[in-house]
Amino acid sequence: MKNDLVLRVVAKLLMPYILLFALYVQFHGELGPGGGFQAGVIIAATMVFYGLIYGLPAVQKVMPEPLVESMMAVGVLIYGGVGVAGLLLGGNYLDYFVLSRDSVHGQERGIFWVEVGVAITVSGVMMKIFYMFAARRKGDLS
Amino acid sequence: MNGPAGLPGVLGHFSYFVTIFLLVAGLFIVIARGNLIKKLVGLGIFQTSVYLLYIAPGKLIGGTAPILSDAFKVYSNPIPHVLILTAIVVGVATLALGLALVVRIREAYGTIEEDDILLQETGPASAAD
Amino acid sequence: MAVVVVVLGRSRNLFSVVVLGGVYSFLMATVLVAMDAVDVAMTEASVGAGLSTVLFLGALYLCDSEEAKPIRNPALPAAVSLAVGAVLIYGAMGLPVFDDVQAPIHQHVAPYYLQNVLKETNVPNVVTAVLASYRGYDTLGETTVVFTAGAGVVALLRQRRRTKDKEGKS
Amino acid sequence: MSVATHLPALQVVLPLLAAPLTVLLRRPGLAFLVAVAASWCALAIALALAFQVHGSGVISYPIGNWPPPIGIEYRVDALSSAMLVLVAGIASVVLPFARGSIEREIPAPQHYLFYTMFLLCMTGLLGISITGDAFNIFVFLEISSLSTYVLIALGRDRRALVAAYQYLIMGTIGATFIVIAIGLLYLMTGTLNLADMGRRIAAVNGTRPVLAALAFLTVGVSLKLALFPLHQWLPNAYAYAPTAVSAFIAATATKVAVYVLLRFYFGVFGEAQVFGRLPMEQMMLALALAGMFVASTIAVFQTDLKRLFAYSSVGQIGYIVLGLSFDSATGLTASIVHLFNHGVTKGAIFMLLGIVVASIGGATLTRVHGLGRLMPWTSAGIVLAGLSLIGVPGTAGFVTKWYLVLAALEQGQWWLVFLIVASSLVSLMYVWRFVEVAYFREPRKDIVPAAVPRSMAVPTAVLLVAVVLFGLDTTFTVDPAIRAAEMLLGGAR
Repeated sequence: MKNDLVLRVVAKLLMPYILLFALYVQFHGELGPGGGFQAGVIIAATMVFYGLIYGLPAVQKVMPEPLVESMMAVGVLIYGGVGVAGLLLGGNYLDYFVLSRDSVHGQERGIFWVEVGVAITVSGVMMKIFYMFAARRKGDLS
Repeated sequence: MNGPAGLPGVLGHFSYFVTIFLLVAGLFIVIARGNLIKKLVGLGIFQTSVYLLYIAPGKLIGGTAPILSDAFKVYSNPIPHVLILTAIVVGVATLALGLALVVRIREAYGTIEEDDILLQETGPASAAD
Repeated sequence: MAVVVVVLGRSRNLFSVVVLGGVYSFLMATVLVAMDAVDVAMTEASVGAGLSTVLFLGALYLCDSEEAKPIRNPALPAAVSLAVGAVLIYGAMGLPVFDDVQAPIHQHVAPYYLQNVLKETNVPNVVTAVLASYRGYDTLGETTVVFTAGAGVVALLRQRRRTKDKEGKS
Repeated sequence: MSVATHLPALQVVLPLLAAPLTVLLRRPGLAFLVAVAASWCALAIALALAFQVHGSGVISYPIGNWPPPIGIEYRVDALSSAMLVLVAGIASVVLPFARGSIEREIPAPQHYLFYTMFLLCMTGLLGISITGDAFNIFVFLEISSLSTYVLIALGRDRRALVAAYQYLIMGTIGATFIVIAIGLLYLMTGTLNLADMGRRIAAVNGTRPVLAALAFLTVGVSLKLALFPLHQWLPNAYAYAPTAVSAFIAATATKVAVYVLLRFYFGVFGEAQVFGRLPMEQMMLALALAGMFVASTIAVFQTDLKRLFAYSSVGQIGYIVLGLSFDSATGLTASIVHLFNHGVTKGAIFMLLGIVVASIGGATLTRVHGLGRLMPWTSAGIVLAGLSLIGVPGTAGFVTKWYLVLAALEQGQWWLVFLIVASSLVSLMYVWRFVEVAYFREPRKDIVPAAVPRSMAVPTAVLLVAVVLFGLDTTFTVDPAIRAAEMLLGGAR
């Protein structure tokens, strides 16, 4: 697929829109269907798409492996961190009420960051899994 | 249409029968098939059937998706949706791990048929120990 | 949907099994939309039909794509799965019927969410609100499950290469 | 608000957050330090919680400050705090041990991920023990299961992969059964909070879905806890996993599954429903006895010590279920005490085997010839822990047998007393196989034991001391167990 001109051009053209759509799904999740998980999957899918067309080395230049592996961890830490922030501000664990002076606003803020954490972990994990599978060749088989 | 007792008799349980059929089929594939990948497909169907078990009872005819707006009064129950979202994610996580294991098994044994693996185990491997 | 599953169970070409699995997931997503579970449907379509299929194909690429043998003696598995189905039918006949507003799930807890969600969180999508706030801890667990799977796949698939390289060198 | 009020949340969150931290650090040494620190903190928190519960009763902690049926609640009572201490305690002993063990059993690039997985497994088990929410149990069950599959697959034998795959299939079926059960219960009660469910289920007692839920739950959990006919995954998993992993999951995973069973039986369904509506008592009794005898007999014929003691685990689970089947306070006490005693004993045995593997490269019966002379301390330890499995007075195992016999006598079932003693004789047979080979055979010339680091020997010794201590002084084990049993039978509804 690497040498198909049409595919390469179309991919280049489509990618920004898919990413934009992912962001829409991410931040519009409060109003319509969607949220961190779905957005994470879409982001990862974009990268997998890119990797399929331009080859694994190309996508790993954009998203180096150590970065992706860190993303898996950072997402969980953000999520857990929101909970700890609730603790530090005098509430219970994962208490969003205390995140802002206005409790409703605190809820919104909490949900926002939590969804960000989910998206980062999910996209990190999906990309990593793609890398792991793609890096293996049939030649490895015994 | 929206009577308090819902649909009568067997018809009222129709969604459950669909669920149960899928569940039985999925479980059968898991247990009966020797191919490791086929087993995972069956496992997926088995888990998916459970989604229906949760979601279907949450639906109210005449209701709408639980996204609040002034235009609607009746909404479907949101809790099962939340639970099943979690369950789907857990399902795909299990699947990813299972496939990674299958790939490793294929490399170690050169096959993904359960019978062949068992054959290799009871054969030379145990004697070498 | 049932037809797809039956064909899927009988087919021995793993490639078609996987594609049928994707079709099945899409059908499931359609049913879920009909059940008003838009969030779930969206996830099922992207995860079940998209992600799982890609994962399966990736694994198939590394393995064989034909199932070698027919089923072994199917009597015992059939008995087990039918027994499970029978227990579930027994149980399901006592469940509230479809579209019953009097069912306990529509009376307890859920109305609280529907009534208070805007006041308390200002998030109109109740599913998102419950997911991220009321039952946020489940979602933390869910994220951890995803993380576990990711780290697990890394642990499983990296090891072999490294050891092999070493063996090759020594 | 002081730190003390947030201990229930910290109990689980601390190891949970430590896990991604180990991935970020990537250096095995640092990851090891983080893991050990997290597990020791968890143990301290678990002990503090146990004291709080003992002093002031049940602790309820609403996560996110949402009141219970709306949000998720953490609920610590006598039983769950005992489980927390067990899981955190075993983890804090096994982790320091693991370092020396995995250096010999797992390739270096995987080391930091081993600690990640170990922490996640511990998080999952702690989360199951502490939560008061049905669906939350499932989520944390999956965290612990997924990490266990990976941990098992890290074993160096290729059969570890197949064992992990089998466990994955069985475990997922079990988990899905549990989800079906929770779903049915939810459909009937409209709530997911366990305590709330227990209250509201009274209105629908004995209806078909509730009974079906009971059946699904029992089968699902039985898969997880390897109750006799559903135990096929366990021996392979324990035998081929890295030894540190065998030690940890043998001591905790199946025990937590029993906890889930207890929690649902007595906290939700209620004693009367479980034992009154279905012939549960007889079924459990039959399965327990079958497990005790069949699995122990299979154990006698194993050639790999890890496999031998894995089968012995299946047999010992029989004792736990046997205690349950009496449906009396004494029986329950016996079960709960055995959770503890067997956890400690099996943990010690697998750690000792880990030392053997690290030293002479394997733990098959043909390799350990003359081990009594080559490694006198380790062999003596295995024998000591073996005595506890048999139930010799002065060891932890005896306490359990004592309570089981008491429970049987209470109901006047003399034949059961006889069977319990007879099953101990079967245990004697498999322990004797080791003694015979280790003490009455000449050491093999081609095996030279390598020195074992102190980091492995000391934690093992700690557990062995515990085995004897819990056999002589029962205040730490039996008293909490009695309280927990009384709570389950009395106040939980």
